[in-house]
Amino acid sequence: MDLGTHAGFIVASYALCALTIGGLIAWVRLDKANQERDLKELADQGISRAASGFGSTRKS
Amino acid sequence: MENCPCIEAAGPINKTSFILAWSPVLKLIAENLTIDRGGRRVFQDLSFTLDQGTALVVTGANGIGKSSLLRTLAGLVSLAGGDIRLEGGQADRLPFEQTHYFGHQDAVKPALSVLENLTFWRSFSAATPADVFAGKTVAPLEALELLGIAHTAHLPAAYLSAGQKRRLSLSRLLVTPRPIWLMDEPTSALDKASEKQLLDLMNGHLASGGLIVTATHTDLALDTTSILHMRTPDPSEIAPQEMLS
Amino acid sequence: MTGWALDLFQRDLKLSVRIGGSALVGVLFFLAVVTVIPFGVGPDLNLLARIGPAILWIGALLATLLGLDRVFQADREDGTLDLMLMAGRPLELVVLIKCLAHWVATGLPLVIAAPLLAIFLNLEPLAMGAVTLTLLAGTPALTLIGAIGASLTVSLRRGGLLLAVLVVPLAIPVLIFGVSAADAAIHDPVPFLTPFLILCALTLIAAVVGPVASAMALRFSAD
Amino acid sequence: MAFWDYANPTRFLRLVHVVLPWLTGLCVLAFAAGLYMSFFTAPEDYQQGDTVRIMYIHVPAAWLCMMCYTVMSISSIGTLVWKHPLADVSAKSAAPIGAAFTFMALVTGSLWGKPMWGTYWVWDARLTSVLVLLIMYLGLMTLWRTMEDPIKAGKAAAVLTLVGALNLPIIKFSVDWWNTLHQPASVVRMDGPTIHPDILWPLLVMAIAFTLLFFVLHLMAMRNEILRRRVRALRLRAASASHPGAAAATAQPAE
Repeated sequence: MDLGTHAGFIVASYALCALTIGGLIAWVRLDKANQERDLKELADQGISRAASGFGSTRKS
Repeated sequence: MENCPCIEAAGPINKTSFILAWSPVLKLIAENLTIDRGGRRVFQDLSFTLDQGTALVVTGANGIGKSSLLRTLAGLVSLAGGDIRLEGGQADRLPFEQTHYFGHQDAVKPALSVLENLTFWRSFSAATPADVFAGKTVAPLEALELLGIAHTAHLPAAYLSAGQKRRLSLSRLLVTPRPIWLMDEPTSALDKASEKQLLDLMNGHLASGGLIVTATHTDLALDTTSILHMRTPDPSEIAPQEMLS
Repeated sequence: MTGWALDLFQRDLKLSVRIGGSALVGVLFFLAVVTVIPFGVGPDLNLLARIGPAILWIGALLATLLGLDRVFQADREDGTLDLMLMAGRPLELVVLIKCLAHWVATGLPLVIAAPLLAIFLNLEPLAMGAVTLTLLAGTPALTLIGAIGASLTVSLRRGGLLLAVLVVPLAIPVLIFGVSAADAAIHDPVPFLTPFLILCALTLIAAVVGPVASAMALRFSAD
Repeated sequence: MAFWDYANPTRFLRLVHVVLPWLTGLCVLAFAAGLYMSFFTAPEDYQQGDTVRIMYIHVPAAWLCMMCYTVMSISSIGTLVWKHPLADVSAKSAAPIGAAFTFMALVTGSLWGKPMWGTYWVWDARLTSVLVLLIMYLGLMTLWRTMEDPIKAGKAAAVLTLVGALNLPIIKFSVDWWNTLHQPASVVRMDGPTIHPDILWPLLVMAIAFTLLFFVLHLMAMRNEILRRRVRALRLRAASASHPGAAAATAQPAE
């Protein structure tokens, strides 16, 4: 697989794309961890979702 | 004619008997204060002295200038005439730098957490040294606990109710020792139970040798109070040169 | 002494970064201004390269000024400003620290974004470096001078635009020496250092005049 | 789409939990196939040589920013017209992903342009419109960040998104016109070679891979947004709930 004279640009653009997608994935996973930690912290303080009105139905 | 109430200093109502051994006697002296706001003479030649451990209750009709008097004592309004002195206070500090102002606005930043708000004010407001005023100081968390909002310590202040914001603002007075407390309608947005708490704190401050100047309509059961009633003077009392301005 | 100064700095920084804060809005405004100009001027790269430094500087000036009206007004609205006047701390120092926090939150991102935007204006690396350096030295002056306008208009409801109008004349020297320093690096009719050092001097002067004037204006605005 | 019937967040989260692993698997497969094809089977371009391979990520990324904005526009209609509770969650979580894809399209476009035109940035009609789109995405994300209450922010962002959607064709047209007005025709057309099947296939596979990636990220971001709203709701309740352990000295705050 020879990338020809402008190989640098091809590699650069794929690398930057990989970086951006990697950044997106990291952001999503990090955000999920943060929210779950906050939820656990709230649960520890005894504030559970039992009576929360946010669209949750009784049986869920 | 603009109203410019002068004062009638009625004697202290209920002087408690016990005398505490306080550090050098603190005395807040105001001599013929004169304030103009927006070209209007708010009040003129208003004088009073306030001894340590007593509370000055400022009464009078709405708009008579009670809040202006408190803001003047807080150094927020420039004096047209007269002088404010704190005898026995810190020599290199102005009187209002040894004063807490508990006004209508709570100075609470919604984006910061409750604890962050409080710890900022503890380190930002310069405390009065112990030799001048031996007021007890409380750690931030303890102050929040005292006022029943400790459970919101790590929540953003935006989530607090009006009453809770008032109590956060009140806790600011507990974390930095300053002899003078200026309290403008302190009981507004507070329920009966919190009002009781407020009285305990104010009496505690008086007991430890503090001074309080409060403008209020509800009669507060403070230990030692003197009354400053502000009323509009009848025209005869106005000095002649007043007519020209 | 530095305990309270550091806390004030951290508080202001936190406020501008969190929800409702104005940290990144300045950079976005900067990007918008720099992008819009070629639509007016046309996509001719040589022309853009010639006026590139001027576009970046004017964009930075506008972004700084329009972000400044909240520096004191936010505190005045909830009563914090009153308490700061009573806190017994030197007001000039308080203003300087608030300007520093505002500069780090909005000014510094502009300097960091400048090279990126210079690509849109087809600047060569040398010109890019020069503009970024001049912006680094000049944007603090813009913030400090703008603080004077902010403190003057703190009690007005819609002070933002008036602030810009009041302060633009004061900021013209900074703009002139900023752009000429950047241009000097490219066409060097005059050595780069001369206008650049004057620019640094202007910033130092602003660091003194700004806080003193703002503190005075804030005291008058209190009642 | 059946997808929107899951109005109830809890059921939606359960759906995400079920669908996500499959989507991720498919996405990884598609990327593997796409990358292999674009590097090995696709021929070089007679004029541009190998730099044409950048097209295999540039064009899908450009398609994706348009598709993402479309998803946000539909969500905005969902917020304003159908009052769908999850619509603003979808719009808010799609914005950063859209911005990232737009950034990718810009970067790859610029890197592709360097060997051809000698400079990183040319005010070419398509690149410029994508740049304007990036500013709109960043503006939307800033609007989301400045409003505290998510419901109010949702409505405001929905209005801005729809207004933006209406303006996109106008912007596209005016930029093209502005471009032809100033630009001598010397610029090599951006869309590259005529689409030869060997080149078309990798492009399609990569487009599918990018679309799958978008849906994976979008679902995960929506899940995070739902969790964030639950945290906020619980914290509001925590603040107002009278804390049983209040200090003995103070009376029970009857808030």
